[in-house]
Amino acid sequence: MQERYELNTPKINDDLLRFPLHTPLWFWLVAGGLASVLGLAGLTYLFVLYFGLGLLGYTDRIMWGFLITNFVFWVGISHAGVMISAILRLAQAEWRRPVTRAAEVMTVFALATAALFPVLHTGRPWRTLYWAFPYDYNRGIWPDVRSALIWDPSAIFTYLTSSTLFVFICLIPDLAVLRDRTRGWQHAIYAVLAMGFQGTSRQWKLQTIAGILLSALILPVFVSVHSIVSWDFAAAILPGWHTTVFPPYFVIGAVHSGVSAVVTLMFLLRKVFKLEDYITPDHFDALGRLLVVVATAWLYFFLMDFYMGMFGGEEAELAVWSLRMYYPPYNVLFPIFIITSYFIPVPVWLFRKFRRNLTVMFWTSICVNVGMWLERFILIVPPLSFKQAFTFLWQDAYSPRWTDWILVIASFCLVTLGVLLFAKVFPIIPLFDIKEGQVLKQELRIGRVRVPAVIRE
Amino acid sequence: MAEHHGATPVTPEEATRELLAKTRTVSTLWLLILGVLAVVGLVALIIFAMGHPTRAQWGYVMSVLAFLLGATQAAPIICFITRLAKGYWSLPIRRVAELFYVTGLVTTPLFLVMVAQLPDWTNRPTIWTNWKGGPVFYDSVFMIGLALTGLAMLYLTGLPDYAEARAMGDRGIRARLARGWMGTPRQWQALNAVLVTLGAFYLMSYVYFHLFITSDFAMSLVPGWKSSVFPGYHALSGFQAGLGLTLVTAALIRKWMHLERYIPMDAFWGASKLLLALSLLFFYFTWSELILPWYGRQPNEIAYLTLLMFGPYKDLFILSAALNWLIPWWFLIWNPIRTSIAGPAFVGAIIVVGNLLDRMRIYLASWSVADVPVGAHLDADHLPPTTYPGILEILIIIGAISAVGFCYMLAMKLMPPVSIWEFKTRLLLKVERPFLAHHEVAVVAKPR
Amino acid sequence: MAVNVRESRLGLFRDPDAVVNAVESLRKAGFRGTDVKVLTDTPYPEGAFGEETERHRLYVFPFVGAACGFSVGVLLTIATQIAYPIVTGGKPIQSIPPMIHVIYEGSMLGAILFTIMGILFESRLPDFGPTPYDRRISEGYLGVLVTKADGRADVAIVCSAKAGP
Amino acid sequence: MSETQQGVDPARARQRAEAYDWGMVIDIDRCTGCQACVVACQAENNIPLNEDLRFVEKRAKEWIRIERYWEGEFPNVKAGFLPVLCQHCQNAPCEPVCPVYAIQHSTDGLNVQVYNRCIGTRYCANNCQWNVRFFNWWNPEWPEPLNSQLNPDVTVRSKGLVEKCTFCIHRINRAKRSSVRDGTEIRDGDFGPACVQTCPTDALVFGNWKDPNSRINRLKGDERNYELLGHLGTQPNVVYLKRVDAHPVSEATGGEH
Repeated sequence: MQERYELNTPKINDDLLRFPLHTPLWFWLVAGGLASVLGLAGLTYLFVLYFGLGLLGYTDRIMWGFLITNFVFWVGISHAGVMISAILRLAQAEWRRPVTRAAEVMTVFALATAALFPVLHTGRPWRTLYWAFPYDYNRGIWPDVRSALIWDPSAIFTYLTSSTLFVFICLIPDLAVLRDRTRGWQHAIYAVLAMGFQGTSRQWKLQTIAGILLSALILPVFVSVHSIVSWDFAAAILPGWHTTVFPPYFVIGAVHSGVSAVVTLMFLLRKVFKLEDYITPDHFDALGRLLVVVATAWLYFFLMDFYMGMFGGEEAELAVWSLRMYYPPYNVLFPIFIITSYFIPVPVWLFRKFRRNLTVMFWTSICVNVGMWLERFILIVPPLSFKQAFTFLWQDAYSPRWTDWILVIASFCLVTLGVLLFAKVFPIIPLFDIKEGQVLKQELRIGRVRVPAVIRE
Repeated sequence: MAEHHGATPVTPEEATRELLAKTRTVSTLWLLILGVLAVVGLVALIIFAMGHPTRAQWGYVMSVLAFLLGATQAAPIICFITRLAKGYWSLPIRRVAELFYVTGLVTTPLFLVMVAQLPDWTNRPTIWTNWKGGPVFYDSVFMIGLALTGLAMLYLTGLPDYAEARAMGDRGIRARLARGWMGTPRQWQALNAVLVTLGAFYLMSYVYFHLFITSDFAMSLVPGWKSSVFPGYHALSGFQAGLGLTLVTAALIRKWMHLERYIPMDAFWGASKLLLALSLLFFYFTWSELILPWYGRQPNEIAYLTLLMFGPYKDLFILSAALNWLIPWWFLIWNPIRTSIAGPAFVGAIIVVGNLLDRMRIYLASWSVADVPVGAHLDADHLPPTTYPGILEILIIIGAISAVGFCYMLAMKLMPPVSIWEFKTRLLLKVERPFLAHHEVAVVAKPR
Repeated sequence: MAVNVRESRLGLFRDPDAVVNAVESLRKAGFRGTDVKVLTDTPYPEGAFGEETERHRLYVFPFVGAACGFSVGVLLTIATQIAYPIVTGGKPIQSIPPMIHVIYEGSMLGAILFTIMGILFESRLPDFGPTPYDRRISEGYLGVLVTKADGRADVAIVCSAKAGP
Repeated sequence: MSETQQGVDPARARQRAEAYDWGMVIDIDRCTGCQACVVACQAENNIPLNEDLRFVEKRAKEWIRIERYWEGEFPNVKAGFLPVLCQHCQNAPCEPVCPVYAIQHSTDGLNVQVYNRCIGTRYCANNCQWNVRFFNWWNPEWPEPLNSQLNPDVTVRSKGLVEKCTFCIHRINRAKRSSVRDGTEIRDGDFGPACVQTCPTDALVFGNWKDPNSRINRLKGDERNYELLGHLGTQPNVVYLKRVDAHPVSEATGGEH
């Protein structure tokens, strides 16, 4: 299944270390551009901090809006890293090799951006930072463990530390290669980071075990983080939110939008760093097949939420669903969301020809993520503007202001900048994984056909 | 760690001859016992029905039907999943799982009996319209469709094996069933395509059928119960029990029919990882179903939570949670247990029993309040007492399960316990090859 | 455990079969299995070069870590609720389900942190001393390192040389 | 709440603290929708001015608001008024969701909002089905003459935190302190929140549920009583009395009998 080129070690080292060791001109332009957008966003946020949250688009009923949608979106994207690397490492799938580190790095930066947003959207963020964590011993004021908003920081803190350390542990062998290839101050830094990694067979055995054991440990954490994010909404007794399907629905939605983000990331990596030998159409083919299964599972859980909304027959639930489907502006956003997240990409992914065509995969993955961003918005905001029987008028829809848009766009720039800087300092594709692929590559001759095989002791 | 223990590798011809011979060694004694038990169960059902039992007592028949719809209908699905994901470890136990497609023959009649027992449907919360025939018509059509797809899949997977039997000179029913299968590459490609698409259809119709069962036979009966994760939970615990059932049957067949050389330990090792994942998912779904009503504290939520979990069926809930999650999780995380045959099989048996108890908890609770008038609210303090089984109910449960066993044994008389054509693909794909002078390494091919 | 560079000998080879012969001849020359190490730039199938690696006890770390994390989680949740007995929403002061979430996160954090410490400890990583290493190993060469070469240093060099560049 | 110099006997203090369970009865039949209670509440509790921009932005802060609804078709239409304020529920959905213990249920039955603990996540406001919790989007400021006549007993809330009707807790505490200082018992109806005090038609009645012969307990006996959104099971402390329709709209239009 794997198109096997003849790659020998020096060629692998040269190709994958080209970007960390020599900085092309465009790097400075792109990094500068992204940094300036982030500076603008920082300025906007200081503006909001000084004058008050009134500058954002919130009203008295719709107290959560764009920033929380963005938080759930980025936590969703961050889950793809663990989903791809952990499950594929456990299943020993051959096509995981160039994909794992890029996905895990996206996990770390997407999660860091996501963790920023609940702090940005609270009224007094300087207090949120230290009151959410249990450290206030002298005044004896502790966080209330019964609240879903305390499960959130504990889950995201666990997930952030464990995925960052996971990336570092798998990075050590490549740091050793970098240490051997650099001189002067770069050599000193890499030598310290590589901690004297020699490459004895014992260290390699522990590296492989570490990959599998940490994936097995991080997988439950990944499921629990997004379930707790979904309990932020499901714990409230609002008619559209209080459904028990939210945890699996959010986790599958996270995997769906996350894996599409990995497809986008891999396309960009291949295009920008010219890694044609390493990220081959095979990887997009396998990711496309995985996405078909994940998207269908996501549709199942969405329909569960939809059926059970109609099931009870309570006028509150029916009102929220009719608001989502028939009233402006949701009656325009709802069909766009359904079509872009399922009914455009999945039929396209069914055909091998499209799965192996990179531009088709790139645009369908962008389309999925647009749909999934809208899905979170349609999930979160309409139940807030629900009209009780005794109130007179409906809350009209949430109207985001320019401050909302800037903060949302800045989050995309922050993640791209993070991944770019990481790729500048460390190799984005694990060298030893690709080399191991070459070592284990075998050929089986069945009749006249040469079937690619792999050593599986 | 593949098994190299001395067993001389089986040559394809020898495998064909031996596996076909196995179909004649199906012990008629066991066939007789299961047949008698099935008939006793049927008679008990007729006596039970004529005794005009209360709806609460019908809960036992419904729970054994839900168990069969869950475990035995889901067992063949692992073949489709591993075929889609090119899971190499499952090749030996695919036939053992596929033989469970015969459950359609038992569950369809039992289902038609139960559909008739539903209370009246006027303005009851349901996913169908207000029409009393709603659940009766749609569910029965779906049930029959599911059973027919299952039987079609059973016939298709056995097709190459019938051709082998015809080639070995068998003139009986199997020759007629082979119907012109020559094994040309075009036929193989068509077979694979059909198996994947029909398997996908079977999987999806199985999952959505569980939505209909749970909403018609459980959630619509309990006033105020609206848990949207429940259909997913019902389908998933069905998968888990299906995989457990496959492992138990594979271990038994391996021992009784001496198939040590055909079903290696790899199959159990691969399946145990999947079983561990499914057990953790079982806990995850149960937890998401428990935390929300507990946190919401609305009157109807507290009522159905006490009815289902902490009220009259509290001990059933604790027992089924322990059997379905705690024991499998605690057993399957240890490597030595996973890399053995007895370990996963034992855990599979525990999960199957746990699943039956879980279905009893759900359907006894929901059928015991089925007669509450539609508009009334369930009150958490005075819930109906636990209904204990009588002799008839126990006989019906044993009868239904042994009826499925009877059909399974019949199917085994027709088809070899390990599918010949998949065993040969396994021989083709896996080869021992020296690596670096004196190190034996198993090389596994990954066809595109 | 910094290996004293003076004592050890490092031979570099290009193809794996030469390494297998070298290790075999070194073992025949009487060096213990654990003294001979093979330095590679990518993980080869276990025991491919005939050297054997000692048992590692990495599987103990996650359980110890999970236990510590669990106890910290339990202490944190129960102590905070007792220290601040505020009635909220008619829920009991020690409400079990929410505590289970925080305790679960704590134990998973403990398990992962201890596993990472275990990996670093088991592979003896943070040793910044002078280790016998050659830059070309990361370029694809395979190194055969004999740690306790002591008096028989010459034998070690001969074996590695005989096995070819 | 401490006694005079010789210090308080803890058992007596707890017994006194649990003697009260403040609640309110709102008689819809009496309410004319004059909004006097709304103005009194905003004057008493230093609520920033709700200019028209706040209403356009849908960010007007009204701790008690009059919800108006219409009955009947256009020629024969009758307006109905429903004062809605914090119901101080016993099993309040807003309390367990606050991450920093900013909302608690006090021993005397009040849903207490601690301003300096609140960090403004606004989860409680989302979870309240009556939408009676409001968030300070802007820093409160008053034009020149008004900023000198704020109520000293009530803190002025800064931007970034949630606030709601507190049954004028400063009046409750003053009544308790004076009853302790003078050794007298609080009699029913000798004090009440600002809205109860200014209601011209006595539609709002404040009292102590634990006092059996208090006026609100008598009014609760009236068969017209119901709880707003009672089906949510949050046991609110505020009870409403239905409107008595001497001339039901359908009859006025000569509809069929």
